Amino acid sequence: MIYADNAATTKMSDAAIEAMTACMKENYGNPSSLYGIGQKAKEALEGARDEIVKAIHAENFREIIFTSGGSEADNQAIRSAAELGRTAGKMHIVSTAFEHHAVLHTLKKLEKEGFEITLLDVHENGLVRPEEVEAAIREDTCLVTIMYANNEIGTIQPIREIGAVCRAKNVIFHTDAVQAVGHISVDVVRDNIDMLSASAHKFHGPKGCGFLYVKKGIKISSLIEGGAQERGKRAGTENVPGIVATAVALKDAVANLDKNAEITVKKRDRLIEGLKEIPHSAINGDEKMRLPGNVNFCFEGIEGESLLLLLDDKGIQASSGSACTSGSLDPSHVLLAIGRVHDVAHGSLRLTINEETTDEEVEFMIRSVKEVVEYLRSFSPIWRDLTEGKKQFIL
Amino acid sequence: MIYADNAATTKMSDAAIEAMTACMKENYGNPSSLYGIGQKAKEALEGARDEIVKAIHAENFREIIFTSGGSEADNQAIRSAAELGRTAGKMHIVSTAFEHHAVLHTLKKLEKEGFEITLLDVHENGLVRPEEVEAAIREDTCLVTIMYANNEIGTIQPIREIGAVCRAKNVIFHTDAVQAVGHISVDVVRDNIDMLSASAHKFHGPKGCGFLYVKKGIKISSLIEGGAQERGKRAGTENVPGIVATAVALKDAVANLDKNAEITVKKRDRLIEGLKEIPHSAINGDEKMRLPGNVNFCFEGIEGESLLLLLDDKGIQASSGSACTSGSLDPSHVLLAIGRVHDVAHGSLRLTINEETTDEEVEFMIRSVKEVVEYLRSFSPIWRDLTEGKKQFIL
Amino acid sequence: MSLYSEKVMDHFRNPRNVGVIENANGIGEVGNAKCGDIMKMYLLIEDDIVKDVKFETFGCGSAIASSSMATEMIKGKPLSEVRELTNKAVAEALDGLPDYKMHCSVLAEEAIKSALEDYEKRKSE
Amino acid sequence: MSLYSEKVMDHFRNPRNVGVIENANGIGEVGNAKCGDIMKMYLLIEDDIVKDVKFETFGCGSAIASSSMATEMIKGKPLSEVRELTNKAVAEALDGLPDYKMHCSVLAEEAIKSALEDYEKRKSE
Ligand SMILES: Cc1ncc(COP(=O)(O)O)c(C=O)c1O
Ligand SMILES: Cc1ncc(COP(=O)(O)O)c(C=O)c1O
Repeated sequence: MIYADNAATTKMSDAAIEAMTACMKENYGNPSSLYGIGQKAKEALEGARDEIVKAIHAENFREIIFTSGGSEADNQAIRSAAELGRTAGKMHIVSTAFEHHAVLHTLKKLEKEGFEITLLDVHENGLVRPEEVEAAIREDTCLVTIMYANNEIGTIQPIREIGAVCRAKNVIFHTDAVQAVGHISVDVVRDNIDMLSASAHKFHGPKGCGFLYVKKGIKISSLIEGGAQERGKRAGTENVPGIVATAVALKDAVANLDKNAEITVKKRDRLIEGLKEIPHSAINGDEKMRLPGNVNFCFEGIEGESLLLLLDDKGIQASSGSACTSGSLDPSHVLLAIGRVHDVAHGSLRLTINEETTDEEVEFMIRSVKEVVEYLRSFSPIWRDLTEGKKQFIL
Repeated sequence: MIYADNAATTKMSDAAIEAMTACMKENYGNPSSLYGIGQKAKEALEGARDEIVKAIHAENFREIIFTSGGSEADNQAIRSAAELGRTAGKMHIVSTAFEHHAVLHTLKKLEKEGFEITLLDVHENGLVRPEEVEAAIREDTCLVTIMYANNEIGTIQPIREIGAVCRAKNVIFHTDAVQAVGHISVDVVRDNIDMLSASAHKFHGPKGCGFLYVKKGIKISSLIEGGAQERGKRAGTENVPGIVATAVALKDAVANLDKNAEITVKKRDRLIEGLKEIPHSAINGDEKMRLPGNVNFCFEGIEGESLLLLLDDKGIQASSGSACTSGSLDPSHVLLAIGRVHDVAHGSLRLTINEETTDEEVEFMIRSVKEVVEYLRSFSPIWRDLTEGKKQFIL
Repeated sequence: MSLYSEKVMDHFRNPRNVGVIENANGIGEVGNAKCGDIMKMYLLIEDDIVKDVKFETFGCGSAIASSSMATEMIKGKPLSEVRELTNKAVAEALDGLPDYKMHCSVLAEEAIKSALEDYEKRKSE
Repeated sequence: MSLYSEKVMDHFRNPRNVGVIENANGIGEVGNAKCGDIMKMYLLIEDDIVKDVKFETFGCGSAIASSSMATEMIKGKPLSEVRELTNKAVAEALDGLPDYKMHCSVLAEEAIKSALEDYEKRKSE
């Protein structure tokens, strides 16, 4: 099997599984229990927190709140900033059209509560422009939330510059870095980030674990009320084994980041080169400013789900922005945001590889996608119309 | 080591650890990925859901929402009912004074948002009276939330009768069953429950996993917005390994429930008998209507934290409602709720055992507690005043 | 668990009657690319019997399988029977479709109806 | 990780100067049971020197350890030095206390001050 869906989730590293299992077996205490085994669990918890601090170059362990994943972190960050905004009479938020639903749906809810949301254009290349962020910030803007890297098309945003703009304007800047952390260099100080969300299962850590970075001085409100865990900012008995495994996975990912990125980028570029040979296809998102492992194409005249099914038959696990793969009527909002029209967006394919993907696998994927696209086009009424000149090619 | 803090958290069962590890290693797909490994993960997820349905006698798999634990489930249940109440102009909620903070703090927040909260008396025996629930329900009551069993004093509430009262009055009934599920018989239909919260680490499952039962027909709103997981009611990539382990642990717990309860109750009763021999002590909560493994005492003239520390030195892990163990100024709100005055409440001890606790351990605990209490009293100025008649004994 | 039944996967992997009939006397096309599904049916009708049928489909797995199954169900059948074909029958013949994919079977029914209409129209001209 | 330093645990497990001085000439009691901490200090002062000191404490580990350490720090010392004893010095001598436990060292300081006052009062009577 060729697993090329690492943006959806990753396989846990052996080290992370081992750390988690050991903790479940031997260190099962409740960190809130003040004595004996509870204190041992607390030690593991705080040790893990220190690793996270180092990994993202935070300044203080108090800046990390462990959550149940990226979605929760996004929700909490945005809701907290909105809370502060409401109190200060600032009810405007700047974001982009291609954020993850954890961000977009939270913003939608806030809109119903009276907030005004500006969604910035991400242009054809899938890149937000810092000067447009600057222009969008108003007197009453309480938050700018822009993802570090897009989960579908992999484009890496100019976060540092966006952060600088927000600092200059004195507006809280949150970034959904779920796809970035552990894959590309993230430094909350260098990047001028006030709040950052991450999710462990995207960097070979466990599912159901994530964290929120909150720069010292920013008041965070809790999404889940209850016990005094996480300094009162996130109630619920801490998932110590999961947190420990998260730290192990992130430490490894960061230690090997440059090496892995270099390897992965080479394979990614070969994959892109190969798929470009398919006529009437186009890469989605900027070709260079993208995550090391992300390849995303549209192929005219075919539909993504049937493409995925046939690739699955060949042992290739991928994903698509087609409406049919999500059960909704519309194709991916990300592809629409970069200007792909509906019919083309339905014919998209995302392959997200990593450093372990072999060259043979890359070549096999290129061959397979070529074959399958050609086959599906052979009985596509749209393709017929395009080739017979009854319709104009878009790509 | 004698682990007698099972109400705080439990050791994961070997079966649950194994199921979790196997899933992390082999079934790491994202259930939202429509093909191949994603569908295998989805299968595991839905299989686990079916087990939960059976375990609590729900009627339909759609009634179960997986969450990150008991606190999240409590928050979501209460917020959802409040949402419905707000829409219907019903802004009154009935609860009790000794709920878990996940409930109480959520209610406090709702109070600030304009809701009116009635906290029922739990009386000296720690039992809510159904007729008082009935009397408290008003025209504008949108929710009754009462815990199935208390986490500190272990008292089991007349949930079935309370549920019947709520049904008759047509008010949504939520129960925080975190301490009950897997320990005593819970049947959402028999017990007339509309919503129920549970947490896996309380029944030898993993930390960071729980679920919310919501009876068909009740509209639940999401606490965490984002992807369409859990039928759109709880966003975030599903923690499949954790969920699978939760199901394994719960299935085992329910299968052995009667047997384990019988064994545990015997040991519990012996422990109670032994500790009663300590002069000027008192059991907290009804002696019979309590969880199989729960023992909770107050000892006059001593403070709980020092008691815990010395028991820890003897290898006994326990907990206390003393203020000193929580970092707050007040002792446990639960003990205050059953009428214990501050000084006595500070001298409390909770031992929560299970079927694996041996008779020798029980006897050792009795001996140890006796010794330590006697020792601490030997230089307690309060104890001196009490014995010299300068102060009246309370217990 | 698989999203689709074995039957659906079989018809998706080995679709029957794929292609074009050059001398078709009834052609129907339904759906649109915007929604992600287009089906085109070619019928060759002789003596009120479907002598031959072929299809072209742009769409997901269940759209392709529904087209394939529908063509099988009408091939060689008298028009009276063909007119009775329902989307439910197509879905059932495929051992069921996921709820949100039922519209694919609807498309198959509509594509055939549309081709039949085209045939009637040509005849009456 | 342990909540308390080794020093705290040592003084908690083996408290020095526990008990009562029957012929004490300075007794102080501070704190209250409601908050969970009561400390009682017994001083025997001769020639402006703390000849003997004992304590009784109802309270948590750090309260007991703070009492014990404080008694050690004043035993045999001239009153001029005893009056200078601060809660910080007690906490430092214990290799620190958790933030939310600092009040225990405050109690120890106050208990000694209160016993000293009692001594002064008796003397002036
Ligand atoms: C009665 C009760 N409710 C809720 C909770 C919260 O559960 P969790 O810590 O898993 O969020 C607990 C345990 O901590 C509990 O005992
Ligand atoms: C960019 C982005 N944000 C947020 C999330 C949500 O993370 P999780 O599923 O761990 O809650 C994801 C992944 O699903 C993501 O790719």
